[in-house]
Amino acid sequence: MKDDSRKFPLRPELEPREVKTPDGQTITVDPLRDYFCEAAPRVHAPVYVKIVEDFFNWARSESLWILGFGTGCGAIEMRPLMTPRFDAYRFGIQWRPTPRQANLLMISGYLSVKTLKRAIRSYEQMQSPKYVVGLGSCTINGGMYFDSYNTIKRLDDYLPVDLYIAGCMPRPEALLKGFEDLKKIIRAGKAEGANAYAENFAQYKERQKAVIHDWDMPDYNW
Amino acid sequence: MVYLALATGFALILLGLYGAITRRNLLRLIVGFTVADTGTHLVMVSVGYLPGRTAPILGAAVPPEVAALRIIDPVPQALVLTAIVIGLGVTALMLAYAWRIYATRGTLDISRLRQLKW
Amino acid sequence: MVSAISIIAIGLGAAFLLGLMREGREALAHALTVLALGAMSAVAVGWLWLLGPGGAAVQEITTAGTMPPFAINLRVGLTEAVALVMITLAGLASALHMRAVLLRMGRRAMAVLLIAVMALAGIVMTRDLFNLFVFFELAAISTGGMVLLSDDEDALGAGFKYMIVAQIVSILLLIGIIFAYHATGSLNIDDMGGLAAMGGGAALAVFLVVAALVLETKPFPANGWALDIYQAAHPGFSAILSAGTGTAALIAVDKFAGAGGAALAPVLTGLGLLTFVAANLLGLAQTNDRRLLGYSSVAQTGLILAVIGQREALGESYLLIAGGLLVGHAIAKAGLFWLSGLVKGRDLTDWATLRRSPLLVFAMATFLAMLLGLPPFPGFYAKWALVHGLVASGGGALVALVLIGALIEAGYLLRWFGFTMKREASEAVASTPAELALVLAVALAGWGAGWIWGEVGPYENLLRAPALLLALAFLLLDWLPARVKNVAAIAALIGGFAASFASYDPLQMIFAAIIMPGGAVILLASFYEHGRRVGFYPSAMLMFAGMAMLIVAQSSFGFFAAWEVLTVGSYFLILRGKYSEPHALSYVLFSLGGAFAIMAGFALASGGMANFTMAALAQVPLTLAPWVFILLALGFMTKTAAIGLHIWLPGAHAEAETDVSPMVSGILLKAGLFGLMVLMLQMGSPSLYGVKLTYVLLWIGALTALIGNLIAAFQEDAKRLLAYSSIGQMGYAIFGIALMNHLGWLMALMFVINHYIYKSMLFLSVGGVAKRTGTRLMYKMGGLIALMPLSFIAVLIGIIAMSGVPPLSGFGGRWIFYNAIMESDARAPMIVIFLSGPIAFLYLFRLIHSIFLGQLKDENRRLREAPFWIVLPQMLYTAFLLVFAVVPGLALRRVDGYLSTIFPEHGLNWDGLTIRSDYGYWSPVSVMAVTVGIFASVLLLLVLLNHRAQKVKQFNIVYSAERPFRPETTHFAWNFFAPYRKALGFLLAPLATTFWDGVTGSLHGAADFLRRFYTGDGQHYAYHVLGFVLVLILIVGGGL
Amino acid sequence: MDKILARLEERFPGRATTRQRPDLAFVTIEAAWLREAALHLRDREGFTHLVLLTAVDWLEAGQFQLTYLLHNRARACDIGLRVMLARDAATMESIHDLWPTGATYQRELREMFGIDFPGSPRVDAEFILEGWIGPPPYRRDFDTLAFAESNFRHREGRETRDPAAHMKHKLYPEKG
Amino acid sequence: MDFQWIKVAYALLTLFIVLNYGLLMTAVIQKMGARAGRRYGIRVYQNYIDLLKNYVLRSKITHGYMYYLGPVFRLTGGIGLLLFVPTIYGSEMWANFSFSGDLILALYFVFFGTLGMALGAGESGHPLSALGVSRGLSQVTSAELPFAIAVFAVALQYQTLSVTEIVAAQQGGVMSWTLFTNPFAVAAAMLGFLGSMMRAPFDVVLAPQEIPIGPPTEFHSAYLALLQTNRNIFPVAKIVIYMNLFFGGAASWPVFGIKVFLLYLVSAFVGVAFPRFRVEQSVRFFLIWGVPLAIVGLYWV
Repeated sequence: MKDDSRKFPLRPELEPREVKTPDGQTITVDPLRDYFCEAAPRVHAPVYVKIVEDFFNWARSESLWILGFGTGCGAIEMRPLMTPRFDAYRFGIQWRPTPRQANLLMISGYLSVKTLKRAIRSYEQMQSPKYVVGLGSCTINGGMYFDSYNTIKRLDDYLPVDLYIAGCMPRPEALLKGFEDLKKIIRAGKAEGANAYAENFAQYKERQKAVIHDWDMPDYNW
Repeated sequence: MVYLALATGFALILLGLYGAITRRNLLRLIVGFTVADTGTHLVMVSVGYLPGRTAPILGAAVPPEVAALRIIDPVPQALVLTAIVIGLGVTALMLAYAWRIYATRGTLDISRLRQLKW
Repeated sequence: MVSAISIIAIGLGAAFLLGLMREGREALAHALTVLALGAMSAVAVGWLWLLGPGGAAVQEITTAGTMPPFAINLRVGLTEAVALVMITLAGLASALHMRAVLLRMGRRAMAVLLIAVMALAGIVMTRDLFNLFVFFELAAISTGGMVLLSDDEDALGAGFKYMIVAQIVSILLLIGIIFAYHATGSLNIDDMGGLAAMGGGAALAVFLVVAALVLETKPFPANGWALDIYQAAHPGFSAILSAGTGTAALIAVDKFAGAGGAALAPVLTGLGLLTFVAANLLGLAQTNDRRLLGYSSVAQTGLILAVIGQREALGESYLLIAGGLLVGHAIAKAGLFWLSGLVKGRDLTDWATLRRSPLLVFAMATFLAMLLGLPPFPGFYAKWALVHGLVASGGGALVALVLIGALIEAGYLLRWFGFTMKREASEAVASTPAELALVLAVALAGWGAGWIWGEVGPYENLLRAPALLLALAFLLLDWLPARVKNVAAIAALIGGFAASFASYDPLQMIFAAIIMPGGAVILLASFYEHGRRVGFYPSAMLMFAGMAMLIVAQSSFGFFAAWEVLTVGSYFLILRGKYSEPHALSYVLFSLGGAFAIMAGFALASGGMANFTMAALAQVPLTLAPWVFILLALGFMTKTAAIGLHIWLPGAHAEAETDVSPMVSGILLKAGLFGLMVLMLQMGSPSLYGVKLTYVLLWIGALTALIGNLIAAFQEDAKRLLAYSSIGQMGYAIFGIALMNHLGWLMALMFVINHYIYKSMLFLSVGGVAKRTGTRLMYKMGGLIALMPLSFIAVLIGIIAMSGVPPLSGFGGRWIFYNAIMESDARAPMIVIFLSGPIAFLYLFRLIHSIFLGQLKDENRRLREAPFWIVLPQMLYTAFLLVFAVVPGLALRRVDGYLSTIFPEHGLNWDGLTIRSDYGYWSPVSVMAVTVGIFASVLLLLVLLNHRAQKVKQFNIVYSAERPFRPETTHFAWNFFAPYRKALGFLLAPLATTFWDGVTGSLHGAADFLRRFYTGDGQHYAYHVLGFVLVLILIVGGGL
Repeated sequence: MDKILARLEERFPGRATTRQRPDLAFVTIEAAWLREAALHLRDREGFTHLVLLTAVDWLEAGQFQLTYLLHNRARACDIGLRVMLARDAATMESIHDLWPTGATYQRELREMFGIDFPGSPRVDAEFILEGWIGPPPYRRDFDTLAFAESNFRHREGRETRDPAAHMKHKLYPEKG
Repeated sequence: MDFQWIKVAYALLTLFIVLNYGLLMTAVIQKMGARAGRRYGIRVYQNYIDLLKNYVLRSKITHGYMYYLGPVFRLTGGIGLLLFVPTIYGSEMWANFSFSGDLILALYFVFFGTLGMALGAGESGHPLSALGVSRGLSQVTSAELPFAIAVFAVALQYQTLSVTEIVAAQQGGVMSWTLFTNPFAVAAAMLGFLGSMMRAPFDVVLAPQEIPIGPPTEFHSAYLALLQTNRNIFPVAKIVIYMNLFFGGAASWPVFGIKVFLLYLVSAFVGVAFPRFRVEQSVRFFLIWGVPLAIVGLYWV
């Protein structure tokens, strides 16, 4: 059925190219090496003093900044959280438009392979400590898309998920409960997904590349 | 008499100039100028002419002592002589031009010599 | 000394001898010709020597053993001797120049040449009217003959047209002569004084003779024939025609002018000026070099004719003026015609072949400068004296015409020079050493003439000015390698400063400091250039010399001469840029226009006095003062590129070479500022119709600042951006001095220093970057911060200083500025200047962002830091800015003290570390300390927290979960301030450009339309001549 | 509408016509005539808008059915032109020059059904799928479940319930 | 004036007070905005948590030196502005470092942070950062204009550039505030104030919807924390200037607290009530409304 022999050439803009410099020399530019940082992610140990780390974790848990990235139908379900009815802001939750400033990635529903690529990139561009919450059964086991040729079946293969919120889709109340649980996990110091990702980097990459056949970015998107 | 000559001279000049500026043919043009030259000479002579006097040739008929009263002024006549000579030179040169122009261009029409303009 | 008549005798004799020679001995014949002409020249030079330095009396030569009027007599005075020298030398040089042609054409041609020279000499010397006619006819015949002997087919037509006109002229002359004789009974010109008043035929006689003589000077519009001759004849002969025939005809008119009486003067003046302006206008449309020279000759002759007309008004300077113009014109025109003989093509752009030979370029530049009356040539003194003389006699309108005509002439001549320097050159010009030597000798003769006029005239001899000589010395050094010359130039600047250091007052000191040591710092960057850099150092040093002379000039003449010198030097300097041809032209035209305004202003102020000190500007009568002020301010503001007069600046500064841009921007612009300061220092603020002129200047300054800054914000080209920024900055400076109070001037003076520093620095950095990246378009750069950190630091410091952000020195300027406007009650222009302030921030940020920040491009990945020698001055400036930021008192305090002598009130108080004004206070040291303290603490905090930050590369940015495609599409730089353009773009309508384009366009259109008048038909030319005479009759009919 | 259809019939006779609604009809024509028919409708009848171009896989008949749905703005009516293609030689003439949007539809059909449109711009470039390694996924003979199982790792223990049976069991457990 | 080291302590104390005040005040104002939308709103101490979290983020990246220094410039600009202006009128100690310079220094020091921030954002290489800077500079330069003219009007009115003296001239009752002595200048300046507060209708620079938050797009962790710190100091510092120039200054900390709060509230009120301007619209707005008002104010003097 699937044709594993099919290889995807590097996208043209990523292929090494010969360029003429202003002074007439010809140099080779390899975009993947010249334009992207190649370093691997690091494991960041918690602060040595536990009470300090607990304090920091408390602060982190009370300041969850969600990356505004909606993948599936859950993107719609999350909007009510901002409304007066649910008002997630009062829990220290807010949405940030840039992954650099967010520390919580909500995978809100089914994730196609194509979107997975973007989700991985966004996740990697967030700064640790960072958390992933899978929303809905699709992220857990594919849900109703179990037989879809183009949606991933379990999110934790690809990203270190801290918490799943089951449902199809979970209602905002469930989300709020999920946040409370996440906070507990964080406060307990168990939400070390970023470190897990760095530790098992090779394994994650292998699984990611197993479904993303045209890998067209550096291994780690800083 | 003097005025007649003067008038004739001016008439000749005008006639010559008229010819020179209306004819297209180089030769006619040169003739026009020759006529005008002649007119000029006539004017010069008639300006210098004093009625009742004799030609400015000193000798027995006109002794030098009284020459100043008896002869007409010789200077204009000398001038005319010179002018005629020069006019001849100029005419010759113009003719030479006409010949060269005809030799190189094959035309004597002055309106065809407009290569240089503006 | 042999009698001057031997000139004629030798000419005639040699011509006869040539006629007797056998065919086939052309070389011998040529030798004889040269010998004869040499002998004639020797006699002429001998007489000049006797009459000039020797102080001999005017020689009267009588013939036929009788006294005039019964025999022909000739006269050699100083005027005649000069003319004779020019004619005979022109003949000699042409004979040498045309050697090959003459050998081919044979001895007849040589004989004709000799006759021509002889006849011209005769015209000059003779005092007998009929003899004059004879010589004229001889000249005409020989001219016709020479043309006839030419190979050019077109020349035949031209020659015939010439003959037609010659015929008409001879008829007029003859009739005139005979009536003159009839009226006076004499043919001697000396007997004909006041002839016009005798009535009867006398009036007709005078009229006809004058008409004929004037026709010989080729007045507009009866001069189509002459142009054809100039165009068609061999250039060697055209040289004689221009230098010799024109001179002779003018001398003839001059001789007979006395006969015409006072009524003739206005006619001659009018005709002359009409010819001058019209011929120059028509010259604009020419593309054929010789025809262009023809138009120029006609124009110059017209100008001299006008001078002859103004003889009475000009008084004793008449000879200086007419002679200066005549000699300058003759030398230059002859030289140019000979040069044109070396150039193969006839289009003006074909002259680019000259460029391969620096000596020829030098010669051409010399000739053009002589024609244009630039210092130190005779024409310069003549033009100065002429304008002053005319103003003294109340001929203001004439001055305007003369200056307009001269400006147009400068337009086409310098455009031509631009072609020569910048257009495609096919191959080097093929010249024999003899031809080269000839042209050079003529050029040197021009310099010699300049020396003589400097010595003879009532003004300072510019060729004695040490600064100018020093600059000219670099002409001689031009064969050295550039680096050696650079050392010499720096030494000269530093040495010059050290030598005159003590004599400056603080105002001069500031300018001197940026001119000489400042120039030396910029010159450090020139070490980067390899090779010989022919022409760079003479031009640069000329500019510096002009500046140095300007600031110490005591008299109006010295000031103006320095102004012209620096204009010329900077023009050559700007012209060196690769694509700067049109911009250099517009620069020099605006500058010359401004210079003419200055000249007129000085003339008006001095009332025509020759030695007018600058300090005397203060004594200009109240009725004149505003006009003087306007003219001078206008002139100075062309240099500072005030709004409306600014359109030359962006191109000129942007296209100039890397080390030239800072010179012309950082230093040259200050000349205008200096002028304005001196002007206001002396004249204060005159009022016109109740409006204070400084108030108008305030508006001009404010609008200039606004528009300059605004346009700068929308530039894509880094150097153009800086150039527009200079316009804006100069607007600020003008605003400052126009405030006319202590702090305003202090600001302007600080500005002089600051603008020099940061603009030089920025131009150098941007130039260095442009050198490396090969482009000046900012959006093609980007991300260079890591590759060129030093340049980045320079730009960073530069823009912080320039935008006035504390703690750097620019803030001092702003602070003083606010304090200064507190005192002023002119509120409306202040609003405009407020508007322009923040806009500076826009373009500065754009500059640094687009070049150094953002995305690095593929092709720029391996760039190196800008060359050491370009970076070095930047680092010096950076260090200086930092020092100046902490202790601005270094310079400020002295200036403040000096300004207290001019504006005693509202100065600054120096209270320990704090500077106090009447309104506020400022403590640079504490500002710096507090800022640095806070900055260091915050930085420490950040380093503590983020010291382990991972360094990432340029595409590691969040990109809406995508990744950037290419750096080109990721660098946000093009049209950076698009919304601003949307909101305020209407202010950018290029009104000034449209206006000046309209002016030049309509001039060109008029020229192109008018020249169709010269149809090329000989008979039409005959109509023109007759029509000219008729119109003259109608005009004079009223007068006589 | 009738007149339009009649004229169409007249020019391209003998094909089946379905009147879906008063303002919507489908006309099946030969593949070779499609271009002319489309041009006729576009230029003569005012069907200027290509609403969609889509395909149906008639696996059993061994045919693809292409539908070019055209819309007439002035009359507010639509005509669908249907073309039947053999599944094993699924190539069709490109209409990107008639409607530029056609190129996008054709890219989609190329990717999803494997129908080729020679000459259509970027028709072979990937459209929705990135790095697709299977057969065209919309073909009915493509087994999406098998593909998903071979391509993705599944979570153990997933149960699938038939909703009807599940609800019946839940609500009426007694019925068994 | 001799420098006393105790001033440093006072400066730090001022900084501390203002920082805390700013953190709480912005939270309260945000809460008020939330209440206007019938929401509960953030917790009053939420700003502290966010700030702390950002300061202690574990991983961070840098795009280069200028990127690194950008937030430092920014915060230095904010703190410097605060300390160069006398905070409390009549107190030598709370005047902090205002002996360094007068009003003009404060006006120009505003640009210090702006410039540094723009440079830092520029070096991140993000096109949207540059876009945000472009919008920000365009808008700020025109917003500054009415303010600058108004300031000049005030300076002319009191014939001094010293902030302390300007405040001194406004003592003696509410009616001697510039607000009442020169209402036009104050109105113009308040328009400029709105323009520089980065709130609707002039918040297109940050434009959370179209361009992910403009210049600070790439900033995170301690960089962002520094910027946040500045967000809480800088507006207060700016309001202090306004307060001193137009609203009689503050003679004590409580008065300071109230006045600053009320002024801040103005921008918040306008912000919740108006939709956003595009850049060219706001540029025109300031030129059409702000500048004429300011000119009237200038001639009013």
